[in-house]
Amino acid sequence: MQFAKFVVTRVIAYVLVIWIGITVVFFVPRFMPSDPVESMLGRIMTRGAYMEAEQVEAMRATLTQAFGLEGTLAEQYFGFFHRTFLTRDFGPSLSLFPTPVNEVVGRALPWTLGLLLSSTIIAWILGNAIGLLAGYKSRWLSSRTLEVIAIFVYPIPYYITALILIILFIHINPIFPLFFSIRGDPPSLEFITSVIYNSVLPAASIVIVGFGWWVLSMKALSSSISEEDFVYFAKLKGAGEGRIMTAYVLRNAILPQVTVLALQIGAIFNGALITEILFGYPGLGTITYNAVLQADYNLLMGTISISIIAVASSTLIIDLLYPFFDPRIRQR
Amino acid sequence: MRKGSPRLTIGLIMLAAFIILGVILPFFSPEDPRSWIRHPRNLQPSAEHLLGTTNLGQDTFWLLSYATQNSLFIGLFVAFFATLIGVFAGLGAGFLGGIPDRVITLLADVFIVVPSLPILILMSSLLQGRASLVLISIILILFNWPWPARQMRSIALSMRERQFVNTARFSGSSTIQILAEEIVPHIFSWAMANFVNTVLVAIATESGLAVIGLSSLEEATLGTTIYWALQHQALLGRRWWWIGSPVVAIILLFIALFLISTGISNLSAERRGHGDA
Amino acid sequence: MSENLLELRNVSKVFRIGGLVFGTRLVAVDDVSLSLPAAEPSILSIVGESGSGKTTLARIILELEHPTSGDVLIEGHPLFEKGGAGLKGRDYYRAVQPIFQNPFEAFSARKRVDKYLFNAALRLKIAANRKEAREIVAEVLESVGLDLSRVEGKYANQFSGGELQRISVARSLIPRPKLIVADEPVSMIDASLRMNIVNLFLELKERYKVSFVYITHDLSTAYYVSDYIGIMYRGSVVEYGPSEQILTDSAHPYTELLLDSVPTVDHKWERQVALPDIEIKEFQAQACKFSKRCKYVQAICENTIPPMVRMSAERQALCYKPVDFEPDATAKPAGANL
Amino acid sequence: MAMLRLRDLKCYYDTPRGVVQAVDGVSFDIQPNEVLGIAGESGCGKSTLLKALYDYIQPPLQIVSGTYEADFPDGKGKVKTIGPGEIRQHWWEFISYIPQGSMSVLNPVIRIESQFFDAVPRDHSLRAVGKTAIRERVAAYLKELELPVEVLKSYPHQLSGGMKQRVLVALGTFLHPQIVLADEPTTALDVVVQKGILLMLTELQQQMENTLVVVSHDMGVHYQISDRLAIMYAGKLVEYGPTDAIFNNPAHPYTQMLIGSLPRVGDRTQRVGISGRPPNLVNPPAGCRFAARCPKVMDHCAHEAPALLQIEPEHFVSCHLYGERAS
Amino acid sequence: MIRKNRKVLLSVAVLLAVVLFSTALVTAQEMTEVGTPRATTLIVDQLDGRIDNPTQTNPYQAGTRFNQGLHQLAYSNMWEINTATGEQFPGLAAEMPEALNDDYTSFRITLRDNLRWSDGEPITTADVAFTIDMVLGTPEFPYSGFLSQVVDSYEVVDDLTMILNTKRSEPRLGYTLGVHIWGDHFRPVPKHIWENEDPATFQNYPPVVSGPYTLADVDPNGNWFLYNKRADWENTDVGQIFGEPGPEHVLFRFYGTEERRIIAGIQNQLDIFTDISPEAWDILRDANPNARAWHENFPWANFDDPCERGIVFSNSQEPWDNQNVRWAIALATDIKSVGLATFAGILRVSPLAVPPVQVIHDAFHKPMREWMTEFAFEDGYQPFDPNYAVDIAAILAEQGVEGMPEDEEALVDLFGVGWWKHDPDKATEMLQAEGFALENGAWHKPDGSPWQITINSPSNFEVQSQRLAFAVADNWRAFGIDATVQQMDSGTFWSNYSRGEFDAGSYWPGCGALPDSWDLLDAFWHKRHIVPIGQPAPGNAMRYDSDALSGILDQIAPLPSDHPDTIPLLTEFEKQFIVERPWLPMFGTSKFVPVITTYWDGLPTADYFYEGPWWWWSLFKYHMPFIQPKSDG
Repeated sequence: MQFAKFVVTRVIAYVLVIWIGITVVFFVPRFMPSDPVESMLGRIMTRGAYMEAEQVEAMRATLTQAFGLEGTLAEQYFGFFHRTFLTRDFGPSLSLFPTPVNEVVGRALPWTLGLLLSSTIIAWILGNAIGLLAGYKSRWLSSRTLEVIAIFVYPIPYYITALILIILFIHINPIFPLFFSIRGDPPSLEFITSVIYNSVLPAASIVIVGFGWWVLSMKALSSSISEEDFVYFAKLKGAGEGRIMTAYVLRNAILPQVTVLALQIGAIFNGALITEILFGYPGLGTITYNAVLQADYNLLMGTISISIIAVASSTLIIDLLYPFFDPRIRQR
Repeated sequence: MRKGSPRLTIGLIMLAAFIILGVILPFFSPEDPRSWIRHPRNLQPSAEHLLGTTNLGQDTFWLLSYATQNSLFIGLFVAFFATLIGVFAGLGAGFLGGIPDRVITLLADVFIVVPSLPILILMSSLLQGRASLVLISIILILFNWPWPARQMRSIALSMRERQFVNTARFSGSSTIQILAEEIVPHIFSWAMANFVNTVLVAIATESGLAVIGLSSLEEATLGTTIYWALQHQALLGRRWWWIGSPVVAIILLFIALFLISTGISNLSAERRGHGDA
Repeated sequence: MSENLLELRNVSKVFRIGGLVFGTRLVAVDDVSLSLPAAEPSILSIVGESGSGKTTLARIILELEHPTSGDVLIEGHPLFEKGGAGLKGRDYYRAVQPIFQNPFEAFSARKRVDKYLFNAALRLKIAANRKEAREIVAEVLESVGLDLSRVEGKYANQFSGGELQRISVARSLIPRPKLIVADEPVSMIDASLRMNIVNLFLELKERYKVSFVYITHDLSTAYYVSDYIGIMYRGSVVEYGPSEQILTDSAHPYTELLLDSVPTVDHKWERQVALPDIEIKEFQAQACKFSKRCKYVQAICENTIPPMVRMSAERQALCYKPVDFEPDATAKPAGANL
Repeated sequence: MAMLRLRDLKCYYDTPRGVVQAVDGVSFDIQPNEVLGIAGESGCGKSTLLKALYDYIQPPLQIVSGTYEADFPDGKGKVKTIGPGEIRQHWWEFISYIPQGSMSVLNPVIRIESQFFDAVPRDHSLRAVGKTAIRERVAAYLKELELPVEVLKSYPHQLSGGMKQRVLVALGTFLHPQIVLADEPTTALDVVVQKGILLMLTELQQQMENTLVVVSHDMGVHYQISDRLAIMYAGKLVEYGPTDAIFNNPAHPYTQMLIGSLPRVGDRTQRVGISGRPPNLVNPPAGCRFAARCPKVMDHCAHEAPALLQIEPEHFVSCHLYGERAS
Repeated sequence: MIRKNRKVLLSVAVLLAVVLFSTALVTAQEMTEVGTPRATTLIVDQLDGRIDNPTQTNPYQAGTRFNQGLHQLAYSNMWEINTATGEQFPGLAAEMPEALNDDYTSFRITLRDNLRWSDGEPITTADVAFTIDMVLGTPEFPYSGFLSQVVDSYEVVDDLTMILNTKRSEPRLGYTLGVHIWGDHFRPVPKHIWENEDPATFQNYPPVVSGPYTLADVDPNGNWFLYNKRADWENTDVGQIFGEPGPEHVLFRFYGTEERRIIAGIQNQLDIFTDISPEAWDILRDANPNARAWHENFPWANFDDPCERGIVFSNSQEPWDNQNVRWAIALATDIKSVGLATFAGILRVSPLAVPPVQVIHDAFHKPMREWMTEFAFEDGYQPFDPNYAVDIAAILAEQGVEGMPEDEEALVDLFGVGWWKHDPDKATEMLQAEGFALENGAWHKPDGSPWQITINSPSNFEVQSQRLAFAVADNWRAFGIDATVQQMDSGTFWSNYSRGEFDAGSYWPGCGALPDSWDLLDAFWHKRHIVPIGQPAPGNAMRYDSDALSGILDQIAPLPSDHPDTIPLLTEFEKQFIVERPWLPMFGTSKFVPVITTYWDGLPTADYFYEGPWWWWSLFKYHMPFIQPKSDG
């Protein structure tokens, strides 16, 4: 009963968030001073191709038309929404014309999602596990040590970790590949191992920084839950330490962590973006960055819309899954 | 729990060092450390140049001091306004309810869900590279107020039900007086912790933006210092004092702020009486 | 002006629980009409188990909750009438004051307790200046057996529950209210100390001519202090009248059950258990809400909602038993009071 | 022969503010097949005493001195004497615990059923027969207690406070322990529910012929169910004896005041509560700990601690009033 | 506990496995990651970074990228350039275009015999004609507009000969339809493939090409592009002119940020670099003994990049419309400190409107040195400082730089003919004469407002211009002008330029690879291109309106490159340019384009100069026959 209402309001909020987000994203670049046509012309001309004035004009007209930047802003806006949600087509990329944005984004999205998903889950599990130990077994030397490590690791910005990893494992001790190259075709073992091999460092830089937060928050949660009456009573019941830690402390402490995970997705995505740029990882981050540098409206719209939809959707999914973790919401 | 105060003390001492470095020392700087080729390039640290010089002939120590100033400015500016706006928006949403609540909550959700970095990249570009520190800060405020707002809203909702608010009301206190005397003392330490955390986030985001070359690169911030060092291959060139000093400064600053943040929340937990059996 | 200090007119409060689609209505307070005469200061106890709606009723009287229908009148001034000339703001706070269940909740942990007392004196314009306020505060504290010098400058956690509750009582006395609504004021306090607070009510009633609405689930203290008792069950006042009569000659089977359950030290219990069923069903029943547990139950109780039966000028009960299960004898509708 | 013997037991908490002498030299015996009530206001050490009885001594709580032993039938017809550290090996089958605050002692996110399993000791014979068998046994037991079997599949939030407390009673008696400790089992419950649960407890006690120890601050509850009553004040046992004897002839001024303050329906005579507050247990007064609040206080009460004296058969009191008389 | 320890053990084991596995990969590295033998694969740095549309190889679509090897190896052009000699030569064409009339509107074009497409079909004039028709008939192509301005009609004579009629006089048709810098957009495509496709949407992957290499494989993520040598290399222009290309495979690869490229070089995973910073070169040089820059010793860099760098003024706006202000600011600039800050002094100065690349330096800079030294203002002040080369060499020597030549001639060859004096006093005098005022160390404009200059600079896509902007701003601030640098992404940077919406900027309107750079000078400076500020300019974005300069350009326009008057007239242009000072060229661009010689011989250097080191130009394919696998000895 409650759940139906919860789902409905959550989905409405989801749609509104995406709509507002995408609207903002549509208008911001339209007010950008850089003009994709000029950008393209500039690129052609700096390469030294000489053109007469009329020739430049002719080329400019051709480009404007080809990029579909005609019509009023409102027409472009409605056209964009129509395309995005009815035909799910973001049009051609401007800087990669006529390659469709869908193709470019489609190629990058799995990489970003994969990186984000795996590193987020690893960081979350690792951080919560250590945090649980640190909170429940706060007298142990090992759990205290891990907590201190987390405190020092937590504030290190993503890019610094990324750079340190590059220096350590690519330069000084070249264990991981310098060159992002994937071998084999998608289902093969070769493909999978090469994806893992190539993704270890970017993922590690996100995990290293990400898990610190989970350690600290989980530690706080589990140490306060350890003081709850039901944990005390579980001890009186003679339940084993492992059982108390998992079924009593963890099961309760994990709930807020799930909620926070949903909220943090956006922030983790930001980190992944910088990591991608630094590691030359073929995800949305680098594409977005290139699109901004080349004033590629369509591609920008594509990557950012997809980012917003992806982040909002993962948030929605976590929120909708939440009741399965928490019986109090499920059954009320 | 008792470790709360040493944490806070260490954090405050560290922060004080940064404030001396970033707020007081720049006034004594013998030069504008941003200008190039003032000194021989790539000197090792010495009595004259405490942290050596950069490949651009700048004194790294004074550069660091300027950078700390700007980074602290960004952090404090963003944290102050984000916390302020967040607290008021959240309290407003929680106490007013109805339409204002829905609007504020929705806006907060939008800014939490929409990934900020693409928008920041876009805005930096929108501002024609004229992304001054103030403008970057304003954008950061935009993306950082929803966190305190969300939290404040739920605090406000629970506060609304707290009996001592009713006691105050029946003692003739007006809404403003209730806000000031009953609510604010309860959220103060929380808001402080949030403030400190936001300082951290703001500095990190600005420097992240700087590292990919999208901040205000003529200004010296910890991030742009790293950017220039990277551009000049200080990393592979092992000019550690150049690349290292801003990185170490960021980490230490973060640890200082983190210690203060957790110290404050521990301390307030202790004050609330969670300290005893 | 008005002969009733407090009057509840057909007060109902409906909460929605659950969602938009499948949500249910919960009638927390179901058409309650009561009155407390103004002539003499008196203590009215509202007795019921948890979920009976007694706290909601108290919150409505305190304007902390808006009734779904009906109105509350203080000395004839309606509180909730739209656009009416009811008691508002300071006038209301001067007339009605609360005492809450948990004294540690009633005072902020981050504010000195005496501030509340001084604020009440100054902000409700009882005292013109700080000096006067000091006198007033000292007096009310003295009247609850405390000394201002021992209270001043301290925070809530520096007092015991009993002491703090007495400060809470003292605070409510500052504006010299006509009515104090005390919501379970002793339930958080050790049994051995409860009597101190309860006795205080009796004393203050005389000394300050103040009336009390005393919300409790404890029949024994209710009987000890009250002039009138209302018994609530699942949102309805099932029996109402002078406390003596109600407890010595209860009309409603539920009152009987309550009385029987008090762990007295007079006689030992008979071994019988009658525990309540799932609550929601009873709230929604189109029948006597107590019929499932009533040992006198008859067919009529299970298919009609019983009316309010008046046994005497001051006594009424929501039950067919006093009229021998004759629906015809109950022509007089509920709620038409004096 | 008493089945549980306490001799001069001292249990202190070691806290940053000092050592809290929560249970300070308590001696008494608990007999088989009876209901023992422990009364006293909050902070008098009755919950700590219960912890000690349950052999749940964890830092910062520690047994400072005294002895505590119990007779444990080992199942082969022999009786073994066990003490602290051994009693906990036989939780739930020998001694069980019904906690106070049923609202918060159940884990909100797992089913009642699983919480039942956790209380079956790992070496208990039931474990060997498997979960399904345990589940059936539990269901059968609930039926016996006239509780709906569905509660096993429920989560705590789906049950009313009374139902939760009844589940806890079922949990505490499921393995038919020799001793059942109930810590304020009915606080925060309504009178009707309270009565139901108390009657359920005593009925079970009579069926199983074991010993039920009930801690409560409500003398009315003790009057209704206990056979024997221990009155505690500030970590000390001040009076101990058969319930009827105590109610008929309360010896200690504190007991007298506790009983005297009880309101009775139908009696509106003035009742006086006990004023003042109990002493700080970090630094308790040297003499009688009740001296500061005692209406019959004498000069030497303040610096001379009274001993526990027998004033009538099985009725003990710790008060100088009687010390003098006896001497 | 045990269970937990087991988990720890397991994760350690997994980690170890990953480490071992990856070390194994690294050590087993006699193959490249793309599966070709390392010894026969030339690995080239990918200039444009990652290519997000790797399979879009249709050469006429707007978003197609070329610098990942496509035009370097796969597409041949009609006419190419030799940057060593400064001459054009025929590529696909057999001869340079032969003008059939005096108006230069009709030309005979002949193709080399025995050229074949990579699928074995012969390349004929039918393909060229088809390409012209196809481009003209596809208005979606940006190049379509350009070509339609050029081609009037054509006539196919036979398989190897055709007549091309142009719409207007084209004395430099080799420039128009061939390469004179970087590459050219006119790339003939195979008719037999394209005639069945819609050219506007045709992906053209994998492309059938005319060049000596075929595109064999691409990374779907655009990180690498593998090219294989054609078995029939004899049927390509490269094969016919220079013989068999050396490398079996050429791999264009994107490594990411500069530090990763350097690490790649250190690990011998990259043979040819495009453009790195001098600091990066220092590191590479120290870490890999086989690393070789253009010069074996100082200054290492190649100075022959075809565009020089400097500061551009928005000349139609005050105060830049004042010639004396422009001169004053030149004299306020300390070129040595700018050079040191920009690229540690590893730069060749240029006071002229054409870059100091070797052939142009010989044709203009050095011959004009004496004239410049003598050049004086009306008041007799001589602004030129011919001693720059000697002075900067002394400074560098003081900083410990070794291996510099001793004599002045060689130093001038290296560091340039000289630049304008750093004379703040003269600058102050000139500005004050124009009504500017120096108050409290800060300059104010004649209207009393503080003089603020904003210098637009590329963000990080052009390092030298970026650093130059900062260095100049620093210099001007020291002089008392409130100068700031505004970094911009390329889109913003160029559209601001084109719209004239800038104050000053680190742009580069001074390009040329051949002595005859009329076409570029005309585009940059002829007044007929001027449009109002706010509108995108087709040329002359500085909006510099000079009758004198435009007049000289008009005189050169009808003359072909080899006409005897061309060079003297261009020299005349340069002199007038110095007088008017419309922009402030400073340095030829230094390119650090090192190579790693671990696997290869014959990579071009200053000592082995058969072509410039422009791996991202279409002329790269002509390097191939010179580059050979290192012999085992």
